[in-house]
Amino acid sequence: GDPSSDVRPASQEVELANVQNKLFEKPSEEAEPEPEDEVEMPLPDLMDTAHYFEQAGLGLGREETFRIFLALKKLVDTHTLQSVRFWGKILGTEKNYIVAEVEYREGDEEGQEGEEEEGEESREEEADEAKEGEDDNLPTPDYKPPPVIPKEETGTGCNKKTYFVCNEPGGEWTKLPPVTPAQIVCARQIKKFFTGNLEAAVISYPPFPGTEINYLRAQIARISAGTHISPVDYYKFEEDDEDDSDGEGRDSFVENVEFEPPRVQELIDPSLSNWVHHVQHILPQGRCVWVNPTVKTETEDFEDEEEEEEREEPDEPVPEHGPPLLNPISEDSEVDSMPAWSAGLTSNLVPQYAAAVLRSNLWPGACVFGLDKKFENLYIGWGHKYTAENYSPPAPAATQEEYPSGAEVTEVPDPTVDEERALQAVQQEQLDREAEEAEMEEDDEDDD
Amino acid sequence: GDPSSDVRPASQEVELANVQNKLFEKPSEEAEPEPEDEVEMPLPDLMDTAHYFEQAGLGLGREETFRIFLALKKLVDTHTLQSVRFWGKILGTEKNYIVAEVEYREGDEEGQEGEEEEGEESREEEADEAKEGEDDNLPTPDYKPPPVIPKEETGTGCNKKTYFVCNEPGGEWTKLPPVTPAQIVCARQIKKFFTGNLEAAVISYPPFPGTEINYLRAQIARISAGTHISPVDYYKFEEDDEDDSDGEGRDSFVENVEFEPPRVQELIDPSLSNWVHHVQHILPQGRCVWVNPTVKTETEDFEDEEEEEEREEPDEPVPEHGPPLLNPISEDSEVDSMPAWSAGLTSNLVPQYAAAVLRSNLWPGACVFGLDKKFENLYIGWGHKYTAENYSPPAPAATQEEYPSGAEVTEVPDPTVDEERALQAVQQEQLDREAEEAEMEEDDEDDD
Amino acid sequence: MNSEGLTLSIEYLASTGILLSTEQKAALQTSLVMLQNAQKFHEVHFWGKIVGIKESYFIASGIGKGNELQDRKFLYSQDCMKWCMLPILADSRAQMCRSLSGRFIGDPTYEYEYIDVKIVGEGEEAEEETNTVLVKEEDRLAAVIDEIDREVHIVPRGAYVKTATGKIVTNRSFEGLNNLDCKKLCSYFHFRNTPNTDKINLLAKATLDQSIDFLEHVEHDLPKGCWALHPERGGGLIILKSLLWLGYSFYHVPGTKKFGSAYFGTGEKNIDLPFML
Amino acid sequence: MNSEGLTLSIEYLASTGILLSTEQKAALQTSLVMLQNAQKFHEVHFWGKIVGIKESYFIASGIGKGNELQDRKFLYSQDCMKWCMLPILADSRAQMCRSLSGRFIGDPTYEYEYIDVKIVGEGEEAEEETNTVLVKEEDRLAAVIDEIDREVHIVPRGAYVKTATGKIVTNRSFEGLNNLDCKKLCSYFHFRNTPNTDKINLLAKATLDQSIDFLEHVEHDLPKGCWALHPERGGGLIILKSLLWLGYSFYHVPGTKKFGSAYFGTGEKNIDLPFML
Repeated sequence: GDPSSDVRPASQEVELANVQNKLFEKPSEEAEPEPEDEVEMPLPDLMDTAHYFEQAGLGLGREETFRIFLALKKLVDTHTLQSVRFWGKILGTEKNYIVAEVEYREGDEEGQEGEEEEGEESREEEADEAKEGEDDNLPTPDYKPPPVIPKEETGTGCNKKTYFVCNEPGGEWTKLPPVTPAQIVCARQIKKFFTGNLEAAVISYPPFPGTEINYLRAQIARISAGTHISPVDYYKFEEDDEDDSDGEGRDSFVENVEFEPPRVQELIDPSLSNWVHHVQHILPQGRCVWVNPTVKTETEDFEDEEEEEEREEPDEPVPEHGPPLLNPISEDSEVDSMPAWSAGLTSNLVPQYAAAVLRSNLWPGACVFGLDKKFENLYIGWGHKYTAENYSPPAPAATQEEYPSGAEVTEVPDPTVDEERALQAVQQEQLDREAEEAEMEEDDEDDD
Repeated sequence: GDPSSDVRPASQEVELANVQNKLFEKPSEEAEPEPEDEVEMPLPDLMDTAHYFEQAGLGLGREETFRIFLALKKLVDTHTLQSVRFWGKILGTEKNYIVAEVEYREGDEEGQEGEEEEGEESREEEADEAKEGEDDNLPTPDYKPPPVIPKEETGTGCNKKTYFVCNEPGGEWTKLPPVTPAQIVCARQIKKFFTGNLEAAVISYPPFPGTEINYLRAQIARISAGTHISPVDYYKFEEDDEDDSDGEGRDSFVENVEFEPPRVQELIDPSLSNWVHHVQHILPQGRCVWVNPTVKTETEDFEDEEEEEEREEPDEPVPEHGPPLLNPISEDSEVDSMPAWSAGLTSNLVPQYAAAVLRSNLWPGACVFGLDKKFENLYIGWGHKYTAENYSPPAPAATQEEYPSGAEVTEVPDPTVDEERALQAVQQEQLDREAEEAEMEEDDEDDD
Repeated sequence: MNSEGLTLSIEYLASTGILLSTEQKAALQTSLVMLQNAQKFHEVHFWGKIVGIKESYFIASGIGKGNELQDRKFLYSQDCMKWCMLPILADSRAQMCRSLSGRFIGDPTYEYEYIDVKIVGEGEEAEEETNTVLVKEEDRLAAVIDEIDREVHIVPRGAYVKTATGKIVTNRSFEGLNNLDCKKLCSYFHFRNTPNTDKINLLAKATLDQSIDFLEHVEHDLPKGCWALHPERGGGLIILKSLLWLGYSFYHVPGTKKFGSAYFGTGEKNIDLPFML
Repeated sequence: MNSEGLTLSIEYLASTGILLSTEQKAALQTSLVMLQNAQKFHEVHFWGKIVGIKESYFIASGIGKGNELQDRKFLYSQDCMKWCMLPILADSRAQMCRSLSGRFIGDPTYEYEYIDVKIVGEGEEAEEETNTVLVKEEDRLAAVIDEIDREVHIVPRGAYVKTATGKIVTNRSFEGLNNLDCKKLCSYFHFRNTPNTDKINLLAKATLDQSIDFLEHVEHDLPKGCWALHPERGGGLIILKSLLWLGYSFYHVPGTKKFGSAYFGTGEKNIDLPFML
């Protein structure tokens, strides 16, 4: 029949082209004068870094990279950003996520606060329900939900950077909400594929506190903390922090202007002591900086406070510690008796111009290249940590005790007839003795 | 039938693969320790420059570029070179030429001298033949071949750099012989396709002194002189040449360590005053530095000298002058009322990271990119200069005069009978008078 | 060169210096899909690029539902995104455009001055009357592209067939040229609408396949030697370059359906060709 | 993925992170031609890459003149230049290799310790006898590649046909899947030698084409959802990713003959799959 009936382009394809069309709009001439102040250029030269990754056989295709480049440019044009970076791509079962990592200019956090409370509210609701139960004369459950660990402020810890995602370059960028410690703790216990739909439910055990958007944000935080590395001395702590002798407390650093790039041979040295983590380690608690969960933050009601503090004094938790910022990756723990990183050169044939490339064995898909003063981190993968063993979901928690155990509620075997009689005999004896004593007392009284 | 009978790979394809196979041989581990002295690395980062050219839509494919990169590496490994550069590719009708431009380390010119004399010898033979002719009693032709302009020494002028060519990356590199002024002068008058075979005859009018290998070398010299440009101030004259106040005499320069790269906007400024030629202009004579052709060089026989000098004194030639080295390209003459260069950016959409690109309109196929401290020249084309008008070969020279014009050889019309009679009458008269006079003399004698 | 896979197949021509930048490829990938949809083309082909002094023109051709040879329209773009249809010129106008020389400027509205010389009167009274006509660069572009396409656009033998109804369609069973044929000029046909079998002698005619040999092959193109045939990659890829229109390159991978061509040049005919061989 | 055009067609998979560097492409372009010639293969395909801790293995498959499905040999290379044939393992040995876990090292001579547990005796006298067997990484590689190929290597419906003589050959008239079929899992077939039509109910069987549907389609693969089908470029390109063998990706351009697949991964099966969906 008519050959054009089932011929591409399908309408979907045209739709996408129409979306991506906007990426190719030329910067209007009026907006041009800006490039004069080239000092502040938040847009990175993505094509240049992609060139290095490509030499290592990593990355996406050039056309896709270029589209992402244009999409990042759009992000820069529409937000007041201090910096922006192509974080990577997380593959999903239905769609993939393109992830951009940004930092806002100071004081420009655009509605950052609006979304914050959601997670905690749902928790408080649960608590309310529990209180309602008290009105009935049912036994009061002794279960106290573990104290909510407050999430880290935007700009610090796990929420130091903000992330935007989209499914296709050219599509709308969605800002990911800040991550809560509970989400990170739970994300560590589950292993789920991403679907590509931010609103999708995460059906898992233990139940994940949030939807895929939160799970995605939690995994991004974990991957960043585990795999974002830079050549040693590229960053340094700020001078005025120097007095704080143990590095652990320090959470900010600046670019070292005197940075002497290590030779490529040093960068791939198997000791890997020339690379350091520049993202803070996430503690088991799900935060980078440990908080004592028993000390309530000011936002909570004061009434409850005294009561609770009293009750919890006995089990004061031990503060958690992790490796400090700018810790060399040589101290990363082994993965299934393999080194945490595999290092190599981008070229065997012309080592003169090869760059150093490291691939994470802990987070397959994470990699970094380094050459002279350039380096960049990239993640392309499914968003899961490597495990040597099968994943097995955590066992359900032990069944909760409904009543405090005690004599009143403890069932005992019925007494036998002999026992009852013996008891009666003892009781009778006692009664008799008491009667005697009472008589004697009466006598005494009479004496006074 | 059997489907494999006419299936690739053809034996030719395998042959080529076998040749190129050698390119991919890994550097042996023993030869490795050298990279320590990384200061002297004659091999350029071809993949990096190709990356910039590609952004401008120029260059060859990446795999081919990579093979050329490996082929250059082989050249570096087998010769003691100071520097090597991918000059470009000249397309031919049967095969193409890959051209590498090298400079030897000082004192390492490997049999450079062996090939030099060839061109001149053939000329001298011609001269000998002419001399042989003198032995016969034939009229001596007055034709004196124009004095042979001596070619420039290796390392200076048109022969400053040495060139190697091959047809396929991985094939044997052939060193091109130095170019003679006569070849350049003739190459300017002809327009022939290259065949890809270095030994092919160049059938042209005026006859080209040499084979395709010489024609190729002459065109390379012309293209280099016309199109090799660099950002202003990238190179500077050596300090100790400073006293030589007019730049013209200076023929060497060094990299300017204090080079402040111009902004990309400046590099594409239509005035083009931020780019300079760093290869000497070739004078009409076919040399970069003019020599007086009448002053014989020392190598020639002393006997002839006096004689010739005498003869040529009257037409002492006027020295030729051309633009000096490091002359801005803004002074290049127009091409068919078009500017000599077209300038642009490699990207319209993301001008932040675009490089400046200039394409020559005089030598289509020649281009250069510049970004920060990087720049590179490249030629990919047929090796011909742009001409607005049809090519028309020069008219044949005026027929040579065999004898000096004079009364003896000038034909005059036969005298008519009247004229003969008149002459006879005159002659008779004269004879009579002479006879009379003789008689009178006799008389006088008798008198003495 | 078909727009699907364009960004890949154009790499076959890279050895002749035909290259698109990543930006151009990405833009073409998007805009050609939109173009095909908007103009209801059956297929869209990328045709090439005319390099101007200031800007360049990218050229695409759209094929309608009819005859692949006839139902074609040319479009140009300067940013690889917005496409404009090229005008279809009257013969006299095209003739005028073809006689313009020099480089393209890169501005479709630029006007060339064409000096039209007419001979008025007859015999000894004939006088030359000159009047200046302004020709837009867009028109010149249309004329030149038409001329290039007619003179050098080639396809391998067998890639297209003429059906019984006279329609010219892609040959689905085309499996590529074999190792021997691919090195012969007579295996490549002009893709133009002027079947002219008169040139061929009777003996040769006897072996022709009417459904395949309905196009002219390039072997007898004049001047002799106006095509340069290179087996690249040792024969794994055949490249043909036109010496008449420098910048036109054609590729074919023998034994496969893969072939295509593009023109990347200044849009000037190499009129010096006879001197250059 | 056929070696001719490999360096281009692999770009279709780039969106899933499957990429070769220019150096690797240039080397493969040269070495696969030599391999095909030296081993007298009818065709050579690039199969993928197993990423090891120290080095990686590049895998190619060579197809002989016979049945495309059966006459295949696998080869590996660590530098993209020198190729070694992978051993063909006995079933017991392959079984042993498959039970090894953890990452590949990247050294074909590395020896894994396999602890073989045999039950000796019968009934209550049964005892476990353990003995350690050394397994070379080369053997493990062969076993894993065979397993991956058997479990996830797919082709579009109609790309291959079974001739009357039972030979399986490329379908020359395959024109690609259309816009609707390409989005259905049942249009993709396992390219393996275990035709098993028993699973299919009688009603479905009635519509099958014996010459085309001789392979199993992937729709009923377990666990359900073990294939992720993405229409990329808005449907202009279909990508299928296996969730069982993470790193296996397949592409098909609907309406064209273009399809192919490659595996770029660690060579470990995703045994956690049921928990992850």
